[in-house]
Amino acid sequence: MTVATPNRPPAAAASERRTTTYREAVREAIRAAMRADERVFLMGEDVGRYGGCYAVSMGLLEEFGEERIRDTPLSESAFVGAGIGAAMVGMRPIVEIMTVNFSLLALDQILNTAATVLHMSGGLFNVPLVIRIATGGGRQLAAQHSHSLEGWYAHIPGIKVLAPGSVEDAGGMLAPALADPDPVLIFENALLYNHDGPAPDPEHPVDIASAVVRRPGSDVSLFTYGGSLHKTLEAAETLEQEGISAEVVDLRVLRPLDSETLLSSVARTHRLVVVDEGWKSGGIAAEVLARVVEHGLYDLDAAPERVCSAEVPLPYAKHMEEAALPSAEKIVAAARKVVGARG
Amino acid sequence: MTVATPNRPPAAAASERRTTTYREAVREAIRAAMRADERVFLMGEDVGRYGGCYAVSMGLLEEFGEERIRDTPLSESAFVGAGIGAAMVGMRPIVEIMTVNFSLLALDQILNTAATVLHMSGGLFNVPLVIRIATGGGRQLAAQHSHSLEGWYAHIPGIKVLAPGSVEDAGGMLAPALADPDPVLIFENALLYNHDGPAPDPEHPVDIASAVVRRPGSDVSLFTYGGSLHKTLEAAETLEQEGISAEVVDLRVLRPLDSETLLSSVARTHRLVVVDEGWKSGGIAAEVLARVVEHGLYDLDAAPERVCSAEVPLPYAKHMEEAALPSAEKIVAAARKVVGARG
Amino acid sequence: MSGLDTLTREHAHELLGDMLRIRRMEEKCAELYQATKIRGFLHLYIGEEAVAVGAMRALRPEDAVVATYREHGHALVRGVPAEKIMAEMYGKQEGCSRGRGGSMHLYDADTRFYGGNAIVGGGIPLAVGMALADKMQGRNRVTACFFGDGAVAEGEFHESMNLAALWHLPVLFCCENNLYGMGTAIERAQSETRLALKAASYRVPAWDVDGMDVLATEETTRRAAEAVRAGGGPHFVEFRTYRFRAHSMFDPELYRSKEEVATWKERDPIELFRERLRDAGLLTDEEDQALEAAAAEEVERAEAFAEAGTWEPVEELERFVYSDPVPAREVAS
Amino acid sequence: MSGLDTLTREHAHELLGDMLRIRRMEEKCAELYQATKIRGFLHLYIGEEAVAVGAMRALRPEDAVVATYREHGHALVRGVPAEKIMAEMYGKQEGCSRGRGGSMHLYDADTRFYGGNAIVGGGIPLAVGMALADKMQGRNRVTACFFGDGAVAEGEFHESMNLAALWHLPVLFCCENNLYGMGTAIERAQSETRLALKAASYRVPAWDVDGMDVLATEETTRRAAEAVRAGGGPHFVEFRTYRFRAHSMFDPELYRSKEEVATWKERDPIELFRERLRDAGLLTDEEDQALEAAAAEEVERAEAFAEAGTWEPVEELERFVYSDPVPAREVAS
Ligand SMILES: Cc1ncc(C[n+]2csc(CCOP(=O)(O)OP(=O)(O)O)c2C)c(N)n1
Ligand SMILES: Cc1ncc(C[n+]2csc(CCOP(=O)(O)OP(=O)(O)O)c2C)c(N)n1
Ligand SMILES: [Mg+2]
Ligand SMILES: [Mg+2]
Repeated sequence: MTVATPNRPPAAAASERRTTTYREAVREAIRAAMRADERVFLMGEDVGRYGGCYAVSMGLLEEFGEERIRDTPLSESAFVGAGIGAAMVGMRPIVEIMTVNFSLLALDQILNTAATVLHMSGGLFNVPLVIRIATGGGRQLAAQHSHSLEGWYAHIPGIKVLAPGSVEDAGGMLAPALADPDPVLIFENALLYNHDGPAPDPEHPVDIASAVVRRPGSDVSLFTYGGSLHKTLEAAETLEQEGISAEVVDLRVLRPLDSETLLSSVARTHRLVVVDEGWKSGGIAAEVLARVVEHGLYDLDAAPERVCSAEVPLPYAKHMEEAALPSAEKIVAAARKVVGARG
Repeated sequence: MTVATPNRPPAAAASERRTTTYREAVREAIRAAMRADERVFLMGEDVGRYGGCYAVSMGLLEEFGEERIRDTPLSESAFVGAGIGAAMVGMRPIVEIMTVNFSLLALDQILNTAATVLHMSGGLFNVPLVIRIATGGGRQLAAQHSHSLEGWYAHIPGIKVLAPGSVEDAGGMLAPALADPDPVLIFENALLYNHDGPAPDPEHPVDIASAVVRRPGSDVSLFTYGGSLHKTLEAAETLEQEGISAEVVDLRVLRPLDSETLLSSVARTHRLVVVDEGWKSGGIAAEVLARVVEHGLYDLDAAPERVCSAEVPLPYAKHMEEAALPSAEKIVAAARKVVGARG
Repeated sequence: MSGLDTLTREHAHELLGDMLRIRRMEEKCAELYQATKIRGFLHLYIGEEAVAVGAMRALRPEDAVVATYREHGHALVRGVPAEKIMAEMYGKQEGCSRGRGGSMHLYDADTRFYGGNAIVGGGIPLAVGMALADKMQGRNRVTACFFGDGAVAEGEFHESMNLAALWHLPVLFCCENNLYGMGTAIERAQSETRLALKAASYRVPAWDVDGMDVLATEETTRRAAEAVRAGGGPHFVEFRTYRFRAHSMFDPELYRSKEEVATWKERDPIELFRERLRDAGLLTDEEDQALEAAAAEEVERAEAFAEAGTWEPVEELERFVYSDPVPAREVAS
Repeated sequence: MSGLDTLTREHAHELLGDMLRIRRMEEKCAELYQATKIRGFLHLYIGEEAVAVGAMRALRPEDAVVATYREHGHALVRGVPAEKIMAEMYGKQEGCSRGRGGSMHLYDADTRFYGGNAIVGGGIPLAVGMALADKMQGRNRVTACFFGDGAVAEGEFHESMNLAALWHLPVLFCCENNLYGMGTAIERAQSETRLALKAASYRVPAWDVDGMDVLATEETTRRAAEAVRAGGGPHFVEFRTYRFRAHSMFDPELYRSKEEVATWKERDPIELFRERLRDAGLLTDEEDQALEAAAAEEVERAEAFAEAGTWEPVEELERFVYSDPVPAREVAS
């Protein structure tokens, strides 16, 4: 069985690298990008004096000053639009939107302009913009601060959508995103900021085109990304003990979706569970199932399952929110089901 | 073979009813609703003096006056939000958004408030609001006036999404939408406004819960809605001549999706093509395929196909726009492919 | 400062008492947050009590209130029972939002309290719509909408001011200017910091008032509300106030100096008013203690009620995504 | 009306000539629309020519222009070749946007013409961002942003004015007030119709000018642009003008009277200027005819070019959704 990996020289074994947190990794990546290229600047609500709502940019104001670590008023549409305009004339802005729910205020600029202007202008003007957005639930922030819309954003042509689930990707995806000539949205699951893991390896920038197999397995494929990656790996451990070998694939890039890696995993395991913190109907998990049935129907030995968030505005009460979100238990149950199903 | 139909007394046969246009049907439905209930009013850009961007509300200002046929400034977020507020305290607003691309400016109000407040308030405050939105391409209006985001909106819990494809539904869906205690979005494909067909039958309001079989068939199921319905029926005719019996199912209600009718059609035909004017990745067609593979995998005798719009901002040039949109030819080709595929 | 001349003893005690009720309840909330009984984001109103207390007295039961995520005080003095507020923060189903909203999403039908809106500026269009409904149905009611200085930068503020003024709607815009939006000082968020000038650009009459003086906030809001009620269209009141605590429980407060905070605390609305009442002979030690005791007792009751509360069954998770077959309760129209 | 004293013959002829170029080109567009050579939405600028003609002269080649869907005139006088504009409206790949944008989405890199934006208000934040980039990179350039009176109601106008003023950015806000947003008169869209007062509420210096007087529009825009260029931060100019034709080709014009239109046509910017030049002896019949002939000739060339143009191969449909492997061209930074 071969493990699909991004085709690039293997990074230094994780073990050899120092560990850091997801938050630190993002901060270091911003710092490195700003030191390397004076066209790069960070703009958003409270990224400066406050240090960032999730403390990601803490300390950067002191190093780079308020021109390049730019606090904005509460004007999502205008400062995202300003990021687009600045990118069109040669800057490399990193715009931070504090929480994915607030990004809806800027969606007109993102879809009608950022994603559109290159094609609509016949190729004249590209938009080398990076937008970082905190996403995800599990912090009891209730229905206006907790959603996972990254899979929904992946519907939009003209943008790329990244969802780093590991510390390495959190730090390693920023440089290639800034090098990309087109708009790239990076969704950081806020629950991950305190996670630690091997730091990104500057020698081997993460590729932002492919999904990656996080754990090889032979009985069932578990596809996931972002905030659900660790729950899924945990589920795979449990399944291991039950004698079920689960392959965990981290989508990482939600647009464009790396169908090849996904289909080849299903071709090996013949069974599939997709785990996604977004709402089920019309989410990224639906697109994954659609591609599998279109291109890999005969590889499937059982009906696939989706483990997504309940289709509700996320409630505040802890037990209710937990009931609404994917969990290792739910993933294990779904995997058992597809493995048990008739082959 | 039984034809799934909404379980209600059969409407008077279409033949017995006068014909009217899609535009007229919507206008008459608004008129009837406003006569029947003084809490109903229409609000949006140029719905009054101008007569509506697509002439839908032409003449209503004269009958109902400017309080109830309310022209608004260009303030999508505020007038949609105002519709929500008015609905929360007893009115029954019909808010018109001129074109789906502009609705993005109001998406914060739609998702973070309209779709959320009932659940978030523990059931205290519902939002009996109807939002009408013109959608769709095919008019050479280019990349900021032509998209089909209705399937994308169907991702949002807390709202209902209707997409009338027939004159009967265009007129017949408004009354039940207004009677619904929760937010209902009605997407009217602007290319259909001039279509004519049998007028709605007041005696038999359209149900807004189920899909409907528009044309029974046995060899392949063609699922579609809205602006693609007629192209799909046309394709079915062509297929008929080739000896392929196609069943055309009109989704009509994109949220909640009527899985039962869809699955039972696939269980009869064992082959499926989904036609949707939205972008393919992550659109409503993906959700349909996902449900079929989850619940009807063993009913499928061939890999299903999606006929959607190319994943591009719609271009102005006629030939380019046509190349980007679904067409009867493309539907026929896809149907041939799935019927020809190994069983 | 507004004068005491016409102030009755009873009225004075109610104002002081209400400020104390908010202060004590929120001090308890902070405590319960440390004890992890309350989770999520918690935004305290401490220091700003004179705004809600004065403003709410100018409103009538039939009026509507739309507030932000920093709304404990507004809910409490508007009449939402402390028990239901505290239970909500615990996430118990006896809470005013069934435990689904938490601190940022308090709702109550009896007092026409429409949240608890956590999208900055997001509640403003709602208020416009409620006022529009009242106008269309010929009801003489005021919709009071509270929002912060930070919200003034959002497009929805601008669009809503214009709509309300254009349509001459009975909206009372209550801008709580505490000089910061999270960590961003108003000078760094607004090119024109005299917010009343914004209102003028929509032809909306504007007032500003010392938000630390409860008599001033009450008097100004009453005049503005009466002007609205009398058919004067929307009015705008800027309350100049200050947040004594961090923005939320996660805020290291790097953006303002201890000195600045200390200076403002010298204008603590509760202490200021207390002193004035004493000097004017309108408050004895016994009366003061009685008010403190009542506030403490209410907080205790609320905490006990929340502790005794129950968890909503998870089977109810999907309930109210859509209305129950019998439509969910609506406020009488 | 601004005086003719300093006006040179050459300058005068250029102004009149440019207005005629727009007028004749758009008359041809209307004709070609009827002939179905041009499709989609077509918004004519006829009646408003003095605005773009005067304003563009105040700009320099290194400046940037952001316009709306009613931008044929702006593109033409900014220097986008008539051929490329007409080919674009035909949907031919020789068009300035390859035939993908059509009338509403004219783009051109050589003249730094950034659209052709058809989301009302949507171009304003872009202009702010371009000006921000210039400021951060120490380039002394002006970004001129054109938008209508209707756009002033959009939240993005408000947010952008505040950002530009707060950050002291070199943006020239050019509001083309033609008294209507589609079918809605400004009195029915704005509670305060003196738009300059809006600018004041952001501390943005504002000017208003008779948009039918090309000397006035040029002079005012030049002063404003120089103030911006001199480091004065954003400035706002309201051009008072009027649209002689329907909003688009689908507009029955139920919302305004023939008389109103007729009255305004008496202030036709072209006829007004022509008369003044004749009276001042700055324009002879021959010169006038020569200008007309040049305009006619340019339109003819443009039409012939468009007719001779070719269709982009459909295989290119998905090209430029993302940049080609070699990044798409960028304007020099
Ligand atoms: C649209 C939106 N953007 C950003 C946030 C994050 N946020 C929450 S409160 C806040 C500051 C708001 O300041 P202000 O309006 O002055 O109210 P205050 O907190 O001072 O009472 C911010 C930026 C949000 N909740 N909504
Ligand atoms: C956000 C948005 N809302 C609505 C429309 C539809 N629309 C196109 S032009 C227009 C009127 C704009 O008026 P104004 O800004 O005054 O420009 P004018 O057409 O008068 O030049 C409207 C409502 C749009 N294109 N974008
Ligand atoms: Mg504040
Ligand atoms: Mg106008």
